[in-house]
Amino acid sequence: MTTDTHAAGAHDHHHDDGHAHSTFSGYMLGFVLSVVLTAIPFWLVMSGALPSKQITALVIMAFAVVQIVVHMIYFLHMNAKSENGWTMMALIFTIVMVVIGLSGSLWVMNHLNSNMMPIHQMSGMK
Amino acid sequence: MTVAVNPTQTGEPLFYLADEHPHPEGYSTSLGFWIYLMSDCLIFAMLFAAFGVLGANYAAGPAPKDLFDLNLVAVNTSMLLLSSITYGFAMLTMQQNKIGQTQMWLAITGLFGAAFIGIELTEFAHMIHEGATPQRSAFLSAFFTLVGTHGLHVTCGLIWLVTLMVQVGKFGLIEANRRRLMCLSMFWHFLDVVWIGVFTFVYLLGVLR
Amino acid sequence: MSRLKILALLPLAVSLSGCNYVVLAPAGDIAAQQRDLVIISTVLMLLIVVPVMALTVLFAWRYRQSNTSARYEPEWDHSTKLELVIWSAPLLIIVCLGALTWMGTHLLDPYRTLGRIKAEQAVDQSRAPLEVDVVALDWKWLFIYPDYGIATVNDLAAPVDRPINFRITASSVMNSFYIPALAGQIYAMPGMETKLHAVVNHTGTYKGFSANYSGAGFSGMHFDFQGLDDKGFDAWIASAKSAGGSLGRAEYLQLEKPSQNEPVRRYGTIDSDLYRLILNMCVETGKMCQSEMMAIDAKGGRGHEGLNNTLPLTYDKYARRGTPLGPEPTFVAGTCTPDAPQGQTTASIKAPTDIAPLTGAGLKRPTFTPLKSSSFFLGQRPKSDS
Amino acid sequence: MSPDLLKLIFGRLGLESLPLHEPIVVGTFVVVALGGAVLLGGLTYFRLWGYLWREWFTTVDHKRIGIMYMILGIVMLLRGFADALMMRGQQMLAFGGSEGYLNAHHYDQVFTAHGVIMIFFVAMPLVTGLMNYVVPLQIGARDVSFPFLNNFSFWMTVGGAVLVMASLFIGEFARTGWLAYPPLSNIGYSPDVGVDYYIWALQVAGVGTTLSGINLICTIVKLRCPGMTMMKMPVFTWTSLCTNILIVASFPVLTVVLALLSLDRYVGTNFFTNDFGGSPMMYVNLIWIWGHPEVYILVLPAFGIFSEVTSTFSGKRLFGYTSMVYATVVITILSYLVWLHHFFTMGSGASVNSFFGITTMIISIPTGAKMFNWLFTMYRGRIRYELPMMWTIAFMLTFVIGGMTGVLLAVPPADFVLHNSLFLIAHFHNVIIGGVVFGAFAGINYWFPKAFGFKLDVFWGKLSFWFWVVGFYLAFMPLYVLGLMGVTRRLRVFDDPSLQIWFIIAAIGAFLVFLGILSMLMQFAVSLLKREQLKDVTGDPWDARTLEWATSSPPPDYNFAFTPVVHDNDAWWDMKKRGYQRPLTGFKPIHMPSSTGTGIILAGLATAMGFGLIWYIWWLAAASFLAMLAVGIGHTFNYHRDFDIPAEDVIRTEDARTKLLAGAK
Repeated sequence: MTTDTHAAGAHDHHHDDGHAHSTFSGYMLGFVLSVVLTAIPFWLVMSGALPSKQITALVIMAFAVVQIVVHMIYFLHMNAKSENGWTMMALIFTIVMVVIGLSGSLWVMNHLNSNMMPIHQMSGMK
Repeated sequence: MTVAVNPTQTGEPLFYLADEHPHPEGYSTSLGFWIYLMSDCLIFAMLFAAFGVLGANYAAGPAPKDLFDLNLVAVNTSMLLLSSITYGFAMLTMQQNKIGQTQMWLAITGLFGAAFIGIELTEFAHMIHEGATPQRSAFLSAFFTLVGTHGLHVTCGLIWLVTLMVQVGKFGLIEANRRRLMCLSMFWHFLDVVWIGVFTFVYLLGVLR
Repeated sequence: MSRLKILALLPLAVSLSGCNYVVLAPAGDIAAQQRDLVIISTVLMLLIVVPVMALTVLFAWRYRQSNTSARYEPEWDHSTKLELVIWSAPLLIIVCLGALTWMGTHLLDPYRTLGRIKAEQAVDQSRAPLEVDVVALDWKWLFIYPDYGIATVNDLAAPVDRPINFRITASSVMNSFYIPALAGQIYAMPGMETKLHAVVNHTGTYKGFSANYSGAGFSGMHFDFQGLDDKGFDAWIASAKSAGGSLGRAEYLQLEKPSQNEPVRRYGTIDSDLYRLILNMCVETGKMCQSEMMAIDAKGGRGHEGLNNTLPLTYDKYARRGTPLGPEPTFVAGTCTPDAPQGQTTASIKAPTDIAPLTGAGLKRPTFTPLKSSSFFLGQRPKSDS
Repeated sequence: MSPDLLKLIFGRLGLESLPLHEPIVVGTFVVVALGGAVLLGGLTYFRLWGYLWREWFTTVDHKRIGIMYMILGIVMLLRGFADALMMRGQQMLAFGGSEGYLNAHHYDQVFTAHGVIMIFFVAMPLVTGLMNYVVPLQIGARDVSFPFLNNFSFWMTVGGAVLVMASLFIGEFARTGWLAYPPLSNIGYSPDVGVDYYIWALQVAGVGTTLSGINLICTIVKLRCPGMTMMKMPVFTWTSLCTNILIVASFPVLTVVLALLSLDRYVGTNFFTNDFGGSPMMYVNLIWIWGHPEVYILVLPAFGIFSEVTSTFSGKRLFGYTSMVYATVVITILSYLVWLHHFFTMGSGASVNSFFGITTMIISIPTGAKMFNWLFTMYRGRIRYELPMMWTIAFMLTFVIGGMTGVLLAVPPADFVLHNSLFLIAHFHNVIIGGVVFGAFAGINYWFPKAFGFKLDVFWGKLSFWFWVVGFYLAFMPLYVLGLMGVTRRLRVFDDPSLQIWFIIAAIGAFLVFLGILSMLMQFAVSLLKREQLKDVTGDPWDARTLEWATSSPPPDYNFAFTPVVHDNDAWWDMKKRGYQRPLTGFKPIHMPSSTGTGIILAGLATAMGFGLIWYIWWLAAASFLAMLAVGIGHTFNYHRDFDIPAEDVIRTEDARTKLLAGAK
């Protein structure tokens, strides 16, 4: 049966921990990228270079996402192959959970607050 | 590895391994530690959610723009980034089996980490001294808890780092210690990733608001 | 659909006799529609539940070990056709139920103003709905009739076929306002206002209570809700008016204190601003109103000036006993100007001298900047009309 | 001693903290103290302490830890059920002006403790225990991935249970309901130690649960025997995998929400206060993000057990294995998208409510598919009505009712009239007893011969079964009726005398369940006495299908002398069918983890720290924390955590089994 070969093969992967290929250049590239990706948002906010706060907010959030990806790849050495893809799977699952938890909470709480907070009764505020 | 077939059963399907090697020590560790990090990630996600919901409730008190000093945060962030790259160097020298250099880079990482904690504590102390305590408003409660939890993780990382340095000094770069250094590396870089979220969503967007 | 309803009601009708299944036989149109949804959903699900239960019994019996005449196919474990059926049958039911849920949830949203009084009778627009403000206290209910200037404790009445608009809040912990005969329940929470739109179609006396556990006196936290005809309601109002008691801020603060199994009480005159103050947690003199705090927050807080100004904000945090760690509550005594007696927060409660929104013990308001929607990403408080 | 010094030493703990004014509690204490003294005396007299410590408390063997989890679950079931009987008694009596026999202070603790204990310290240990025992055997592994962690997790769960039990006699438990909604659970409205007991019991146990979840995921992912691909895993292993994923993804949320609540209580932060911008609704939102997956954490393993049992006792392959697996995975993901259905009535708008209502209904599709799969597994089978199968049939009939009322409650307008009513109580007992408890009992009866080498007594088992099933229906069907009469939960006294008859029926039902529990204990005792008659030497008493039945009963420390190789998802069935011959020679030394006392010491310190924090005994909390840190770090200096079982020992064990098997034939 084909499983016999699988039986032998299953044990061959256990040294593939995804950390074998960290290199000096990889760390340096990651470091330089993350310095740049950190510096720009700080500069944007501190100098107020962009005309609108909304645009600044969106830009720095985009930078944060990119920087997280950079850290994942260059420092945490994420790839689809380590542990037969289980680390990637766990990460994707966690991201889904985080998105559900964060956006769900914000949505639900925003709904509850807008339905119930007595803010609409403000009067006489100058 | 070779799979020996039970001699009396040649031709029959194989039902057990007559000659097996046990899983190497720490066979599941890196996956297990990664899953732990994922659960920790959810802890932070919920603290972010709390900050997201409560972060604008200043209770007629100070707002982020009144409290945060972005220069300090930038210095702090650079401490953490530098500690990341030095930890990376520690891992590289570890791969080359250089105990002395590994220990040195670990020590430097620890110093940057301690500097990070020191700056953060200064910031907290300053805010509390001003009266901006966690008890002052829901925003401040969420802020201190989120940033404080991150700081607590870094502190744990520092304790772990010192322990590991002692262990490496005592037992050398044996397989078990390499595995532990690798786990701490994941932990340390994971805290970096969380800090990206913290400085973006708490500090920068807070000041921007 | 109506035939389904009748079918479902048949067995129920038998058991109905003798007992008061108020959820299945309510007196209000909203509750009646909710009842219909309960029944229709049940029938829809029975379409699949009954066959499953019947098949379970049938298979369990037929394929018992001793019945050697039944077919035995130990290797049979797959059938695409059957798989299709077992996934699609529940799916179909859920599609129907989902559509029903979507419509029902929107139609029966407690925030939605009534469109009809009962089946085939629209709301009479010329007749203003009855406004009732509900406050859940420890452990009793306060009802305020702002249009009539009366208030009652543990006693609620409404004329039949006139829409009722409830505004609901609470003084300390979460409760749930529920009159099963009238309409569904909704939570009552301090500092927040929920709404419930309802109408009662039949005269009678019905039970109302808190449906969410709220502490020691929870069991006694119930009241009678009377559906009255117009004449009866007028008489009820008149009798409340003549009750003579008056409910102002000082009386409220007395009433608010925890007590159990309270008798019915009526107040002929009320402080017309009382409900707003209760909702905003600023009945006590010297407290900052929630709405004002939120307006300040929406404009970016009050900065360092507001740092130590915490006593006007303190509501329940140090209510009975402080936390073991953490600072004592503070406030800036020095900024209380002589003409702002609100600063004397520790003084015994007097009748208020000024019921305008309190400005936080004399501090000046923050300068006004128009609210920008730039902070949409972090759960900013929604819409402000200032 | 000066009061200040007393306060420094004992925090807020004083003589007045002991509930001496509650005759019921004092009576219980006397009984428990006597029982405890007899037990401890017996252990000392028979010199069992050393044995217990060496062989059980410090063990890292997943089988023994699994058994200890089961014992913990059953012991706590007795406590939780005593609470249930008290509630039923109170509600049966408190009519027509009678106050019953429990005052509000006591009654409110009773229902809170009942909920907390039943979920965290009965259902969770039973489920975790079964997973711990069975999963490594089913996948042909020698132990779990992190054996020491497994021991530590178990003792943390015990630590939580100890704190809950301590609250019975020292101080009091929470009076807030089992989810402790603020503001009621905040310091202002619950200034006593009750909520602190609640928080620390759950935090300590929660750490254990999370770690055990990580451990089992790794075990399933990494330690499957050769040939066992994901789609060849037994269904129970699949449901265990999904359950543990749910645990790892949801318990952190509970940890956070309880931590925030404790910050509110201890240092006066403003997460869930009414004032200073706090939001109690956020607590409700967060705790249900954990709370709903928790329901599936409990019920998924039960689904797995039913799958194994149905297929074994029908003598047939499981119908629709693939769709069963997909259904499980879909339930896992969807269970995160439904949490709001627990608070439809809190006041969110129609769009939010209908979204969460519909996602909830969607979950019933895969659940329904599973039901059909069991049904068609029975179809054209040869069903043997042993005890596990009886529980399974009872489950199938009971669970569909619970599922139906559950979907009904997912319709928001229906929930508006039924939420918090006794209908809701009936619904979730319908699914938790009908699903989780029946599943655990099916599992216990099914795997008991594997764990101990003899079957459980059938007479007492059937008696227990019928008492439970009849008792369950009598106890909870009246609650559906009462819910439709608009009777709400957690009430202590009633006015309307026409309701009393229903509460009397429910109390009779609860009493029958009590007899069911007693019969179950009798079943264990009788089986122990008759163990020679009930003995099974084959290791496969049910003619079962999965790998755990391939080894002896009870399995040797190393589970399998040779790691099995799998070709089919009914691996053992396949081996039997194709003439597998048990290897008799060629044994080698086997590498195994060694026992350690670190787990129980760490958990003991964590419990002491919890106790110190509950009573504001700061020195105790700080000292235990530092000791924990020291012990934990010290443990990492131990690099030699395993040993080899010598080949001679393996040969001796296996030869003994060969003789037994020869004797059986």
